[in-house]
Amino acid sequence: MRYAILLMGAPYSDQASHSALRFARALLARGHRLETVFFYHDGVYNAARLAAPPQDEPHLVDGWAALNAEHGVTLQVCIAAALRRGLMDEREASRHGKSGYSVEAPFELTGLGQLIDLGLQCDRLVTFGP
Amino acid sequence: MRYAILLMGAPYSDQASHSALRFARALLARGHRLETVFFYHDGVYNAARLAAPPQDEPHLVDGWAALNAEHGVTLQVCIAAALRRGLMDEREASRHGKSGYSVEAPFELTGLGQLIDLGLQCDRLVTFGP
Amino acid sequence: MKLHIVNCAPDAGRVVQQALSAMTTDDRLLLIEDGVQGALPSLVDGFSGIEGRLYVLREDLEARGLMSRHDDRVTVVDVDGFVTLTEQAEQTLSWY
Amino acid sequence: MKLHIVNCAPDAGRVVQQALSAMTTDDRLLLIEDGVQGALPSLVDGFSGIEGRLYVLREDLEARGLMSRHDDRVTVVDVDGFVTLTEQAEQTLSWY
Amino acid sequence: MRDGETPAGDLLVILRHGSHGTSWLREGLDAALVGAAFGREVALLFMGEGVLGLLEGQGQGALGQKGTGPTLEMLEMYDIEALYVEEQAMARYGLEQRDFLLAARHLDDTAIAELVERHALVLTF
Amino acid sequence: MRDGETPAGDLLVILRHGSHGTSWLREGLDAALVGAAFGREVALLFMGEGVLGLLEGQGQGALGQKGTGPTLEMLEMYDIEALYVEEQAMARYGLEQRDFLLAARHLDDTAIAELVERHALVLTF
Repeated sequence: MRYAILLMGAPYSDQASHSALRFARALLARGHRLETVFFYHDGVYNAARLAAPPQDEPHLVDGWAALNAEHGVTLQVCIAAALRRGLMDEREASRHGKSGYSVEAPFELTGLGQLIDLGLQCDRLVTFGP
Repeated sequence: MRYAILLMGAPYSDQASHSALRFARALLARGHRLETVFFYHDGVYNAARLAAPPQDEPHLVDGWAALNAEHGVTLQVCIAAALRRGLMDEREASRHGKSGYSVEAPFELTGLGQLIDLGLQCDRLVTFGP
Repeated sequence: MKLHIVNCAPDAGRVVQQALSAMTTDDRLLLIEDGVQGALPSLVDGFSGIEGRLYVLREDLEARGLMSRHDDRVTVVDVDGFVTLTEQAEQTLSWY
Repeated sequence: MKLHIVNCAPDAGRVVQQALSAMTTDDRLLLIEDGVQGALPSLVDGFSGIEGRLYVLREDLEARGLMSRHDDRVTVVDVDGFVTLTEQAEQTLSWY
Repeated sequence: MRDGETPAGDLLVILRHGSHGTSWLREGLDAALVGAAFGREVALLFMGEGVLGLLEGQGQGALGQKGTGPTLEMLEMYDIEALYVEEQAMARYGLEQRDFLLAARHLDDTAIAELVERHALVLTF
Repeated sequence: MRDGETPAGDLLVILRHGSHGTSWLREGLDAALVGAAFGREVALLFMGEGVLGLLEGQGQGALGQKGTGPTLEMLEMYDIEALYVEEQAMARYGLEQRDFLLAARHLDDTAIAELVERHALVLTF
């Protein structure tokens, strides 16, 4: 089946991100396809490229990137939710006249319309809230 | 009196940051001294230098910086909570071998011991949770 | 005397009960943010036992359209009154 | 048949009640994260009416030291079982 | 309006939080508006604390934050006319239809379960 | 131990969440440990869901996240010996002292209010 995940919890603060990553690995292991993880609300903080958790804790940003590298899962971050929270890629940073950036590939900033499309076009959309 | 504020809510997601900033301005207007705002848990996201809220919404990062500029309020961010969440200044970034940074002055990364000191040495510590 | 600050809706778990159980008989309780819902007549009974020591923040009532709807037994203060309450208390505790 | 997923403690507000009120008589409910507390014998009565359709995630029970403490009327599934439940349901709804 | 008239729709957005305290109401409404803008049939259910989001007389936040009143007024423009409110929550907060900015159909638990059942996609906020 | 024996202390940390679901328990414990490391007299009160944080047999999270068990075992090393637990919450979860990793004094509501009263600084997590 074609799955999508909607993640709305901040990393480290809530279990949501860990639950979502664990669920993603389990469904892929069962032979399903995971189209996209969509990050909304505080879930967008999962895309922070400078995250530096202690070495003995799971590194969520790398975990998501690995899903992309190994299984082609796209990582879509709601742009409106992200900009408010200080998450922007190089293109948005230059558009806002800021130096530096806090989001990088494979995460991509996108509109909320993508979420509605995913919800209606995938066989299953599973939400992980805070 | 000497006040300190402990802020533990993420900006935009919860009202906590708005409440804390409003309370800070009110106590300063009444002639009190605000020593420090200490950012812990998801409150550390208030220090994200790239935050770009829509123009018709309050800009919290700038609001905190203004408190520092106008009233000498120090803005202390718990370093352990910040690093996990992708918030680091230039010094930490270079220590972690990363390019770029997500926190800048007047926000300063500091240890949790500062919070305990503030709590015991200031006349009042007021906490704003998520 | 301590000031307890509650920012959660009465329906958002056991936060109100926790605050109440930590209060002594002269402590005060201030409702802010979504906590102001507790000042509605249909919910204010959840605070029985602290009559005269229950406060609610005007600005947060107003923003939610609740200003004319609160129970008379709750004292309305603005943010300056919030500061005053913290001056008068030896310590503040927040329940969120 | 839909799968409802609850990740909140029974004490964390009215989330469980909301999930239950949105369930039809063949829907299922899975407890994950802090929601697994609801499988404790002292709290499981909060789910009366959905006997046989109540599931709890093994990994989250284990991490919390609750594996041997849950009520027998709750079906324990691991994360593979979680995936299976989503396969069998037409849609999932999350209550958080 | 009677329950039986409710058509099946594409997207049901369940709103469980009021204005100002959190961003959930705004973010849920954004999802609904985007769904409608993309041509989907969208319904809204105000549940629990979410019923407070419908109140008349809401204002700005203390730092000038926008409330959700203006967004609610945009619903009609986007052809989102299927509005529902949890009857039990109204009773709990002591509210009646005349307290609300918009007309919404009152639903008991059975009707809520039926409403959820009729939608291909349900998002909870 | 009887209640009357409790001394006044510098810092009381109230823990209202269990392990794994959120970072509150860990962050609250960190504050307590730092306070003790700085030479302060620190007490801990496990309240509400926080009592579950004391359970024996907790493990790692599914992605290998550390639990709070190891941190709890450090409390003694930091001379944090004043541990309290809300009696009502224990009853609610059906727990007894023998279910816990550490010995803690059981408090009813009155005793909780007195404990809070005796501390110069109280932090809630």
